[in-house]
Amino acid sequence: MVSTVDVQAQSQPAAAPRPEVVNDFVIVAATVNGSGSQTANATLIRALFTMGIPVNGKNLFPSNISGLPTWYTIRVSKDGYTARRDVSEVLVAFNPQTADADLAALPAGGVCIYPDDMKFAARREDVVYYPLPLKELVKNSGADVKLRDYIANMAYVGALGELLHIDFAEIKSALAHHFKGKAKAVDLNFTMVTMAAEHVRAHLPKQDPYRVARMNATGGRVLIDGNSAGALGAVFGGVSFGAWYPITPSTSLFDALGDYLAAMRHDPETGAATYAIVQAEDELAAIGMVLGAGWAGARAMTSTSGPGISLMTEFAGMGFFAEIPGVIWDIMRMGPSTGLPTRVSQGDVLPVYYLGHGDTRQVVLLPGSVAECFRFGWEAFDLAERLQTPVFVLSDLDIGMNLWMTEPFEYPDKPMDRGKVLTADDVKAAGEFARYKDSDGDGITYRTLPGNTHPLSAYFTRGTGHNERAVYSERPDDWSRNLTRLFKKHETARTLVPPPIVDRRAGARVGLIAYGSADSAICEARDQLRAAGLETSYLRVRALPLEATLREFVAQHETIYVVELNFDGQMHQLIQLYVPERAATIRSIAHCDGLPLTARFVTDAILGKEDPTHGHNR
Amino acid sequence: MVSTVDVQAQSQPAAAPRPEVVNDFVIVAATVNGSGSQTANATLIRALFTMGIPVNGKNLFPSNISGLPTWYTIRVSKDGYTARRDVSEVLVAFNPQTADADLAALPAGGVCIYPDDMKFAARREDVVYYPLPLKELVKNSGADVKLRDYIANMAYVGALGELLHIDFAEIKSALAHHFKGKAKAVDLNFTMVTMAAEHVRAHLPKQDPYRVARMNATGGRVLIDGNSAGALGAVFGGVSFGAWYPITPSTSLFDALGDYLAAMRHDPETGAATYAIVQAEDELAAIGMVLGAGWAGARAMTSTSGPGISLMTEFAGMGFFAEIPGVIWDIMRMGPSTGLPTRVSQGDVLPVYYLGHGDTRQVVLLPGSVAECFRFGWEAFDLAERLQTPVFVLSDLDIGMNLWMTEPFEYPDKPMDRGKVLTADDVKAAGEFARYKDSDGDGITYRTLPGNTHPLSAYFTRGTGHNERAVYSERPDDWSRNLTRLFKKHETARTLVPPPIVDRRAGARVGLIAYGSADSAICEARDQLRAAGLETSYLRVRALPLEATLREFVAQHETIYVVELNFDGQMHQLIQLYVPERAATIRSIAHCDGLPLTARFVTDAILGKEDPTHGHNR
Amino acid sequence: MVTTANPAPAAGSKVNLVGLERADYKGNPSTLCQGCGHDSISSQIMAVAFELSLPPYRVIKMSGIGCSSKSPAYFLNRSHGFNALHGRMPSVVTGATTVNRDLLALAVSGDGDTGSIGFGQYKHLLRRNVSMVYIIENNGVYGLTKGQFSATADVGQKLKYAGTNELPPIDLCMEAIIAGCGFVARSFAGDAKQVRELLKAAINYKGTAVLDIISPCVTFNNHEDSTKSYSYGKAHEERLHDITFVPKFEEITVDYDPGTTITVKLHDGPAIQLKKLDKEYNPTDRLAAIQMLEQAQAHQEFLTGLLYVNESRPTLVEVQHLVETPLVHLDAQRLRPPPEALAQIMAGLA
Amino acid sequence: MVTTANPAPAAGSKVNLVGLERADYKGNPSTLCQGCGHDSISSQIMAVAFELSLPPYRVIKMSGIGCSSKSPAYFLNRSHGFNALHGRMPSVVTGATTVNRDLLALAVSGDGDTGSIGFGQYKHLLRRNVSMVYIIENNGVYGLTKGQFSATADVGQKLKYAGTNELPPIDLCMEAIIAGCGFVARSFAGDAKQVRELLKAAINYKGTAVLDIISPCVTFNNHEDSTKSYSYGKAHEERLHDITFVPKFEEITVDYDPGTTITVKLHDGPAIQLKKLDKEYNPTDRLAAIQMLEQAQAHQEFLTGLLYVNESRPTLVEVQHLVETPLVHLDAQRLRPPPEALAQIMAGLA
Ligand SMILES: Cc1ncc(C[n+]2csc(CCOP(=O)(O)OP(=O)(O)O)c2C)c(N)n1
Ligand SMILES: Cc1ncc(C[n+]2csc(CCOP(=O)(O)OP(=O)(O)O)c2C)c(N)n1
Ligand code: SF4
Ligand code: SF4
Ligand SMILES: [Mg+2]
Ligand SMILES: [Mg+2]
Repeated sequence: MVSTVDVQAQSQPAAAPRPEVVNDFVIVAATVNGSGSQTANATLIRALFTMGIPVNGKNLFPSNISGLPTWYTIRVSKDGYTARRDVSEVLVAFNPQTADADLAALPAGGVCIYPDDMKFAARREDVVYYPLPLKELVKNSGADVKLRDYIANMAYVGALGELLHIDFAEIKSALAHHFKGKAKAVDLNFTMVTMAAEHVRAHLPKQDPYRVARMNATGGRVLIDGNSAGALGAVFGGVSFGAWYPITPSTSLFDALGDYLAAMRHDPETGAATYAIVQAEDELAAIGMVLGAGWAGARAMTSTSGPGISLMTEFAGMGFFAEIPGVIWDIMRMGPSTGLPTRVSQGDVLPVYYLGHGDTRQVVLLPGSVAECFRFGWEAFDLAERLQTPVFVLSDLDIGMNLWMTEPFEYPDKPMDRGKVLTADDVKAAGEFARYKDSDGDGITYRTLPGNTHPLSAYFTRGTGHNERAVYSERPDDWSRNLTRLFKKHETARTLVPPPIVDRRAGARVGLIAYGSADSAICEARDQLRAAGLETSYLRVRALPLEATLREFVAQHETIYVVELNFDGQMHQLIQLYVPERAATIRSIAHCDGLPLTARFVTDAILGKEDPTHGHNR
Repeated sequence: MVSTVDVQAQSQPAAAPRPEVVNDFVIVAATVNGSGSQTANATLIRALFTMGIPVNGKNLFPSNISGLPTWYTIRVSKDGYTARRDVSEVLVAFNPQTADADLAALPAGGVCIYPDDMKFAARREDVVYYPLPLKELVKNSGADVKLRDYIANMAYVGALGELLHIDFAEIKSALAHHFKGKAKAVDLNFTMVTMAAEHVRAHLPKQDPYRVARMNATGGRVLIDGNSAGALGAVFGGVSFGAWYPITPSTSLFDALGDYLAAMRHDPETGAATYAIVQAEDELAAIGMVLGAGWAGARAMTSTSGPGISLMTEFAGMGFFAEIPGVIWDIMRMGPSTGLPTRVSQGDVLPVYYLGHGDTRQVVLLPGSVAECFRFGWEAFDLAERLQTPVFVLSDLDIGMNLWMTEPFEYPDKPMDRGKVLTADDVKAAGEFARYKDSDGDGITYRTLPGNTHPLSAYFTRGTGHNERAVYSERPDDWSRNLTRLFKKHETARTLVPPPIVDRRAGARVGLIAYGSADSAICEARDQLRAAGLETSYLRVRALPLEATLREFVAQHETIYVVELNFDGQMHQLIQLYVPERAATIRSIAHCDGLPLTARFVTDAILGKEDPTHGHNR
Repeated sequence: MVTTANPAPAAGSKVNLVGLERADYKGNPSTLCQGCGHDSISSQIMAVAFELSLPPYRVIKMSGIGCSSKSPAYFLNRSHGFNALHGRMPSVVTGATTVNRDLLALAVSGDGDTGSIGFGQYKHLLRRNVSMVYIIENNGVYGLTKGQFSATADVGQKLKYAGTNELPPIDLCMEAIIAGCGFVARSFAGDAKQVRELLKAAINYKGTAVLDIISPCVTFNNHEDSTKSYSYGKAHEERLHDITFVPKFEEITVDYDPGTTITVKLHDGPAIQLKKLDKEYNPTDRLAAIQMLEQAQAHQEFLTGLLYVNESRPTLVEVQHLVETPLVHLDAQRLRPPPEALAQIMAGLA
Repeated sequence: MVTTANPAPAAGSKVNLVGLERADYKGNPSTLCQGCGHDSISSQIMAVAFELSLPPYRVIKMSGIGCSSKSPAYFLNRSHGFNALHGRMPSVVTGATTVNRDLLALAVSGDGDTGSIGFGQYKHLLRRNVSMVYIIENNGVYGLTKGQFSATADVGQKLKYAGTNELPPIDLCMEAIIAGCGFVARSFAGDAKQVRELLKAAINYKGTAVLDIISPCVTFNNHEDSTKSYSYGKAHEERLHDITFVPKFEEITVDYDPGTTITVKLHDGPAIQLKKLDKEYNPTDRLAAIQMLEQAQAHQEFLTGLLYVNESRPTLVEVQHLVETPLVHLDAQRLRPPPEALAQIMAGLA
């Protein structure tokens, strides 16, 4: 398993006779990348989901198209926990390359399902084995030779279904859902499922305690990944223009965007498109196109990841300074540099906030769930046009590419805010126009769009120094007046961005601060800490610049921990700067190995510093 | 004058009869860009300099080739102050476009030298006027018609020489120095100088108190600009490869580099070059070439300014992560975005320190004088190769493009440090090679160069995750081990970069922290503060990462002011993060209008907060 | 420095079809060097805009960074302008014209802006056939940064350090043709008549129209100077004056007939050969155009006129099958799908 | 995942002039898809390096980012390698080979790496004539990011959203010739013999040698799939399996004679036409080469062989008049001028 180290630290000896473990364990499917196990895993997740059992899947895949090891973990949790867990009790060992390490990673009493022709270097005695006659099953499946490698994956679906008591009717409808009801495909796949299940029933009596049982915990919810949610949000935000350059893990956002727009944004009569998507030659061009479209008055967006963000630096600074709206998604992957393209991190928070040379400050949104990806998907446009500045939405690979349960998304609760745009009539009424004049005292000035017919509405947009009339100026007073106004605008932004979500617990001495995909692990960790006698409050940051709620929260707690997935504790640094009087006492808990955060890591880190029994720090 | 506002705030009424003002005033020459006043100004500076009088010139020029207003200030200071001063007592009003504003900017009792055919909107009565019959003088100069606009500038040299008692022999030798002794050029120019001087002597009796007198304060010193000094330093640092893309104000560094190398780095026998300079197609290519050359084992550098730095972001991150030496000069100009290309700022400090997505930390040098530009010019290579990482040298337009007095540069006091490089024999002796193995515990590992004949010496350089053997790895433990080592290397860097310069004053309650071109204004401000009864200590930061001396200095002072030329107080933020226990009490004094810092601004800012009479803050 | 955003129309001058006078197409006073070819081009742009009765509000003035890229501030003050980043104007225009297909993009770039840092964007813009007029004010140098050679400098010119320039010049017209551009023309800044004719044709072309206009840099073409400006310690043998001195020149003007060749002496001494395509030349034959350019290059002469035309290629907005209404004019109802649409998608995910 | 950095040479294979066996030119096990054209090319690189008796330490393996750019890890483990940034390999090679002229740069890039994000660097590298072998493993798609079309995709192929690709493909050979490249060849990954011949010629060429090798992507060439992979909500009519499933293929191999044309059926059904230049073809005529390429494009066929050769152009290090000794081998004395030199300059400034 990917994180050998911590895992072994956690396995406990098996206690016999063993009580049943119902709806509370993790399945890990270790396969070869490209073998096509996605259908198998999606089917299992959906079947469990429709049985009403809280479930979450995480794809730990390599930066490779075919051949390297890949792991998929499925967490079944009656308590509704969705964070990664270090220990996986049920192993599907379908990858010879990693079989030994995967077996070693099992906790005592764990389950190992594997092809009967696979050899393990060292056989563990404290593990329950279920060998499957894979070759034979595949042969008998009647699947086209070309498809055999693929169909083999359905065998573990069948075996798990039988062993864990997954409802086969649900498995079948999951397949139907996956293949959009195509009977031929459903049958081919389901045949293999049943064959495997029958073999298990006939020859492999159950010896392990793990099973599932129907619940009522997922009613009305849906399953979706964050990138699709973000794309959907953008569509309901009225996006008209998208420019992008492919990069993992952001590609699927634009794939989804294209599909959603194709479905919803064509003229009913002519069939012509009311949107445009351009695959740019690189990220520099992508953001250039977005700013050009935003300047012209359209809701425009791009999506990328770390390397693309670096390439966008110069344009990001220009967008900030020339005050042009645009939305840039950064689906964070592990950096620096090319880093680990298929692993998660929250490493771009600080660099993106300061993106650009000179004194640049960007507006950043930090979705903590797929639902927020949807909401920020449309809200980002309102903010970008209201503030006339690029808005960065920092999601990550875990939220973006994995399947999450969520309440159905809510339709936007307010009309689109197109910001301060003057029509020809407005200019006529005003009798004058000064692009960078702060008439309202909020630092946000009025703009006109190209095509405005009023002779006074034209102005010149530039990245060089300018006065209130957008005329080139090198005057020291013009320059500092403009920077001071931009600073004021940033202060206004503090009041407009989504405020943090706070769960204040009476008497809690310790406050946790986190953001983005760390949320699920934090929620679980707080329960663990409570169980250990430590009550905590929790503030989830949802945007930069930071604002008053956070300062208040810090003031209300003796000890503050900022938990995040990067090396330098980037948010921790930004909070130190925002609340300098607590800079020395706010603590950083940073996790940075490419894997999603686990509750155990957070809990141990905090308990390592806190002694619940006495009311103070160790 | 460029900063109308502050200036008027400062002019005092003239008091008659007026005592002489000797060697302590500022001359400002207001001309039209492209009219060729550089020779005139350089001549004046050198003449004053060779008279032994401390002098400094600042060119406040527009981003334009010809036609826009430009100002050149020459500060004459018996006390050796070189910082900009808001008030200029002696005006050369040679630009009709700005004549009125320039006149208005004069303090009462100021001097105005102007072409007699120029009309002022409002004539001030509290100013001394010296009209010059420019057209006539030019006609009589016998200069080629094509050169008349140019030669006119020599008239103000002559007039100032006569009025301020500048030694004409020194003016003549200054011209000789400027034209490398070319008699024809010297004569043409000097003729105009004398004609103007004679006219003044004959028709314009002296009515103002300003004059100069020989001193002995510049003996043994030299005059040079920071970009030439940095280039010279690089040459004595053994630079072999330079790649660049033109950008103001960094261009003159590579121009100088090319000329110095041409003079000093050709093979005596063959005349072939022992260096290469490539004008790249853009900054992305320039830094790519530098990293390629550094990887191959050469001392390679580039030079740019803000916009180029932004474009280098992705490569900067790769250089940090793949651990490749290289030197990048950033001659800072005013940003964000294209900003004010010909105006100074210190706005890239924070973005460059964090340059790159993911958790990137760069090594940054901050020269505070032309002498340090020279020293860091060679030392940067030692650091880059020792630390195997890009080293950024952040100078600015004021240091880089203006003429400064300095002690002659000292020849490098240590041999070149080529860092941890293994030869074929070394590898043979070791019997193995692991590129990223931390054998010495300082986070710095050993590298081999392409061309190394030992079969085990080859390795693969990449921006993706790798283990100690430089083999691609996505293992969480490999990743975090590597990032942890890179962090350790950054800690080692703290101990290797040039430490701050500290002037600790006994009993000083207030400590000032500054860097780069702010130094000259700080030194003068400290004298003003002392005169006002406030003794201060001073620490000048010379590099990032910050280190222990600074923490100590902060601890030793009740109040700390960080003074810098940017909007957000970027160094202030970095110091808050480095000394969190003082984050709330360290104060920021930031100046950001494109003009060099003045002592008056610093003094007023501090006296506004400090009350010297009582021992505490207001 | 620029001081007024909209000078009043000069009285008495006659009015065009949209009721505007010549003065209505003016820009701010130029801050370029006296005699700079770029200013000659700006004059022709103003003249053509007036003569074609272009409604200023339909025009957007786009540029990168450079002396040439500054010039949009010096014409058509009643049109919106965007002075983008160095080399990145093409991407900005792509975004702007895609979301508002009614706009006429008049873009001005330089040889450095287009041929060096912006070369990738230039070629990809051409590949997409974005609707716009792409004017390159080509002087073979980086003017604004004081006279370094650009990638279009001729072989044989002196390079700052490597001695004589042995690098082949990039021919931006050839590059355009290869990239599939359907309107490729070359002219000389001083040939007012030809510049105007080609500008009018370009404005009436639906896709990307490239106009590579040789536009001498009066200040830095003098290589002896430019290669030495700012330089340290070199002997300036004959110079009697200041290296920052910019002498004033008159703009060069030429007028010659199709099919003929003339030699133009530039301010700084060197001369260039201009050969005007004759009336019989058929610009629709791509291979022939390439051939002509290859030969002209061999003879070190600049071929002027409309080199290649191809009306058939669809533009980017056509390829994207966009609605006729500019996307920026779509109302909220057409931008944000109804609640039912969301409900339906949610149902599919349940 | 790669696990060993230096596999032991396989015993028994014969030895070349530098005393090395074939195994000494091996790389790490490939992690590309089974049947990927890129692996075929790697095999030929190893074979040629052995046959030419290249000392591995003289070779540097350079690349950008992509499946193709990964391949340097799969050959010549005894040579230093540099897997640079996406599209930026050319600049890195320029720096490395300029400071060490003894190195032989074998660079591998992809059509996306070179034709999209790296296009500007590609063209400027060619203009400088940097000494190197520049191999483009051209598959018309972005393999590593799962099958988007690249700028070399043919007209008529389907584009993800805009329907059929109406954008003209960039012909990287034509672009090379126009940019002044003196060695331009095209081949097909499956044509082992031709790839080896051209590789040998390229290695012996002193300037930039461009080798554009059609290298089918077995996984994403199937446009029906690639345009839909990851896509949401589309009906995958006929698909019975998982979209992430990558079937295994055998590598395609071909062998045909000069002057002849063959049709190669790719794994996914579509076929491409290969036309091998015949023996009489004279590759020294630039215009003729351009003409041939224009025609081939018109006929939708790929011309293979050595398209253009020009030995006369000086390389970058020649233009720079560098000393014979590689700059990285200069000793401290030759790098740092003596104290007198500094003293003299200081005197001049006093
Ligand atoms: C990213 C970036 N790099 C460098 C510069 C500096 N710069 C400004 S204009 C210019 C060259 C302009 O040359 P060209 O496009 O030919 O215009 P010209 O001045 O010759 O008309 C350069 C290098 C910049 N503004 N931005
Ligand atoms: C700056 C940047 N943008 C995007 C990516 C994502 N990316 C990796 S490889 C690739 C395309 C590779 O295509 P190609 O060069 O044709 O190589 P192939 O995989 O087809 O062999 C992209 C877009 C990246 N690594 N860096
Ligand atoms: S420097 Fe050259 S290009 Fe720039 S304005 Fe002057 S003449 Fe024109
Ligand atoms: S995805 Fe295509 S290019 Fe990449 S390895 Fe697989 S077959 Fe080759
Ligand atoms: Mg130019
Ligand atoms: Mg490809």
